[in-house]
Amino acid sequence: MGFLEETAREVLEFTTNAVFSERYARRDGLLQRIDPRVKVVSLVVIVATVVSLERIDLILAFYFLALALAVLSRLPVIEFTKRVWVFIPIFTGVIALPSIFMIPGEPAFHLFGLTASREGIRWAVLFTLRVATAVSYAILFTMTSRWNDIVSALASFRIPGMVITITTLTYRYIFLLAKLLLDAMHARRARLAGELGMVESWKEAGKHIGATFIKANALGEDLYYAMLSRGYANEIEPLREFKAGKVDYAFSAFTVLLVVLTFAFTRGLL
Amino acid sequence: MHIPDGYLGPYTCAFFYLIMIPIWYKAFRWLKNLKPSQVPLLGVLTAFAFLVMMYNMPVPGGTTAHIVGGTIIAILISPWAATVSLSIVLLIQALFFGDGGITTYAANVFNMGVVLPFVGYYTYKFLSERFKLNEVISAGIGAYIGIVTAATVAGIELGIQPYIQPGYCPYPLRVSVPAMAIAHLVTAGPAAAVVTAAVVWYVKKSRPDLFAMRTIARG
Amino acid sequence: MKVYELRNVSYRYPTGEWALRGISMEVERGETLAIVGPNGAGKTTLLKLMDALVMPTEGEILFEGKLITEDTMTDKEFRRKVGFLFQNPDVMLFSATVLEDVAFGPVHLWGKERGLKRAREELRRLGIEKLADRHPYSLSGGEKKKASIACVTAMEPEVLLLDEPTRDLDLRNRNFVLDMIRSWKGERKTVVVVTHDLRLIRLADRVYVVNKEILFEGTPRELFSRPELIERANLDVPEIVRLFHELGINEIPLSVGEAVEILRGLLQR
Amino acid sequence: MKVYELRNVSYRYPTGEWALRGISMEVERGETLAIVGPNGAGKTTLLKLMDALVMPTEGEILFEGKLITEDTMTDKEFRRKVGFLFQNPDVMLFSATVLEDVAFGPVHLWGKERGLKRAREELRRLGIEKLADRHPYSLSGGEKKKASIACVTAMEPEVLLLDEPTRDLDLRNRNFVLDMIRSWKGERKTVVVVTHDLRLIRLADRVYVVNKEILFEGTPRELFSRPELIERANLDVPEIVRLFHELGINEIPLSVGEAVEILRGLLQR
Repeated sequence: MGFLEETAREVLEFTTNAVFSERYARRDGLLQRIDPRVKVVSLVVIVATVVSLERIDLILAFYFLALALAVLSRLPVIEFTKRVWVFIPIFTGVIALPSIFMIPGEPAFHLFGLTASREGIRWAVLFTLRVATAVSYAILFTMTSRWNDIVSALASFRIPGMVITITTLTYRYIFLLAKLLLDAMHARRARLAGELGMVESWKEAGKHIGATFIKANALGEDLYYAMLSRGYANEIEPLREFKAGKVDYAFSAFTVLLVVLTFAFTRGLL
Repeated sequence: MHIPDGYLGPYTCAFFYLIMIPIWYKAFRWLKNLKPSQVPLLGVLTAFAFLVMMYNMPVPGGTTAHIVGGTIIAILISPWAATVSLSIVLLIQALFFGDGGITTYAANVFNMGVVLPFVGYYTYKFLSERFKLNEVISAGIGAYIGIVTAATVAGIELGIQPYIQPGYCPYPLRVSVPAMAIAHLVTAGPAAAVVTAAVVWYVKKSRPDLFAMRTIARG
Repeated sequence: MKVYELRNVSYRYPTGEWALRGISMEVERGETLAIVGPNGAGKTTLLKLMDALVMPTEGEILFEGKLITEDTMTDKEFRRKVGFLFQNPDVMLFSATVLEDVAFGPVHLWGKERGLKRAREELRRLGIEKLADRHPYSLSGGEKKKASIACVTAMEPEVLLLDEPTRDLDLRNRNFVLDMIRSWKGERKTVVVVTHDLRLIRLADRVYVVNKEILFEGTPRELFSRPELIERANLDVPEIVRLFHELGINEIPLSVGEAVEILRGLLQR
Repeated sequence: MKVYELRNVSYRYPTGEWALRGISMEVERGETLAIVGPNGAGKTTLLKLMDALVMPTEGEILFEGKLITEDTMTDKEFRRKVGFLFQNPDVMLFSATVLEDVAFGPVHLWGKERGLKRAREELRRLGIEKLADRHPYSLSGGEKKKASIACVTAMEPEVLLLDEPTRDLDLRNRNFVLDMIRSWKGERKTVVVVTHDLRLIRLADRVYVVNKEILFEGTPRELFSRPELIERANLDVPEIVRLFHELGINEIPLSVGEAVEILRGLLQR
């Protein structure tokens, strides 16, 4: 049952996060005003740049830029930072720590008979900071964008309409199925004296998932009829239309400049 | 199994984006085989796949292990449907969860949305058709082999980093592959096998007509 | 003029079970028709047949004198004229915002710009413009029902098929729906409503009792005067009707107001 | 003796919204208690709190004088004593057969053999042994409800928490559920029922009107004599009660039988 309860909790956290995201996405800040298409492209370009950087000082600069953008977008900086570092998976630490001792090089300090190297420490800092900076930009994006804007932006990138339709429906019905799953879990818990064994809990999970599949299936059927009744012809068209304005051009120019300067700098051209 | 940003170097990331382009093209083309009534259904089933993937257990030395709905969707509809579903699920997870990454998105889709469902599905098909093995057991074994293979592939992707460009995942193949593989052999693998077998058994018993749906979808 | 004519219609589920057998039925333009019957009587299937979402296994259905065929399924004109309010609002609200859901039908009919305008208008008309940007997940049951009504009415249908429209609603929201139906009645729209709700049945001009086949056809008053039929249809007899039966009063009151008048008359004597 | 004691209990959803605020409530052993209120009033959450499925954000809940804690969630004794009938039977039934679902609780309590025996007994007692091998998916609405009742009663609970047990049922099945509750009342079991159904409210010894907080506590008769409260609770006033109000009769009839007697008395005079 631990398995299922864990799942339910995750689902709740997800919905909570989604609700929070929407809340900040409605604020009147810098990134909220930017065309989602520009934002998507900028996000990908900036994160790719961060990932390819090998200098701690430059990554740190990008990290602070992310914080500055968070402030300009009226995001609560403390919560933003917390979400970034909570999102950095525990295993980043699990990976980073031992490598301090494993990567050979000039000894820095000794612990329990192990020798930490300067190279190891440098690597661990570089690695963790890079992950954190990349995640910061992703979260910056999610906290300032609304889901239907993101989907509309994807649609304008020539992603087939059917994929957009499926994505829209997915996002909508995650909430509904999550609620059903949570209720089913509660209904089981209400009749469960004690705890389930591990294999038994997997089997229970299998039944839950099977039942959810059948419900999802029935829902899919009804959904089709409801859509057909209103003139559905294979696709849901996103309604949002974007017009790039001054802010968008300025932000695009800023991103391009940022990336070009960074590369020029790392290649020793500046 | 989600590889976050910063674990794979830029070359590896670009490589997988290139690999994925023709695969996505093929998968999106496959969607045209769906009847109008099956499009909403696939939307709801993708939501279902998303929920199935919610449960993460940390794996020492690797990233995460969890059940992936890929084999289930591959068996119940088609491996191409699983590719589309998982691409959408991983996109939502990367954008809203920080689960997985943006630069590593293509690599993650390749592991969980291509390797996993195709290996799982063809193992299942091979066992149940050639060896006349019980469909439920075949599905379980398929899911097991699918998830372990996908994890091994992820381990290889991580493990080649030190050889390509230092500064990303530091562990060489001899560490990363066993770490990912063993974690999935002993934890997520058996869980996925039992869950997948249970789902197939359950659906076969309660809605055999849904199994008939596959032939239509593959049309 | 007849809006619908069903001739000996039967429908079999893919599982092989019969949902409906030999249904013959007519719906006049402008009338409000109630369809009642026990759980599993095939009432929802009947509405789906009328909305050309599924095709009859046997028999034929005429809409405005024209036969409904597979082509009707994707016929724009038909889709505009006939609106279907599903029982479960969750299947009607499938987009990321209420506005997009309400605009879904109109956009298919009239294109993006006019469709969106129509959707906004309809939300305003129903007094729920504040829901436009909300995600369907965050709506209450009553708000969901109102939003799904807007989805249907935004297409300006002439015929409304309603599947248990007052179910799962509390009093206030039920009243909203009843008022809606009254206003459609006033506008001489054709309304076919599947329901268990007695207040709704009383609004109807005519009632069919269905349980896989047609058991009764007549006015609500005729229906309430036949307790054996009501029992067969597995319906509640309205309390005031039961009260009058037990008091041995011959008249059948259709509302509390009527009952008050009749009893006042008797008490004054 | 008090079965439940809620002291200033509040519950906040993970989204940050309050479902319930400052609820203080007592449930006596053997009483039938109805909880009524509009949609979204936190009634289901209240039952979940009483069944130790969720923990209060603030305040405390005592069951038989002992504080409910996280440990209560997995406490065998507590799970046996308290049964929870969910509103939607689909969330209670998802094994391959009805028998397996009904046996789920008993098997975990008493082991496989005795548990299965108990489950079979219970199916027989409710007259649904023919459903034992059926898959829950293939059941009708009424059969599902009966099967889910068997799931709960197979554990021989002393306290029953019921969430809208008559909702979505037709007359015959609603009567089955009402008879069930009457028999529990007769056995002096403690019943806490969340409902909109007036027939059910009339069965209760006591009623709480809840809308995030407690608005009223008293007998059904007291509730029906206060129309302003009923409106605030978003409830239907029973037709016969409205009839009596409008006729200016001071008595409040709780059933058609009572109304017949009162009116007969008046008519004979």
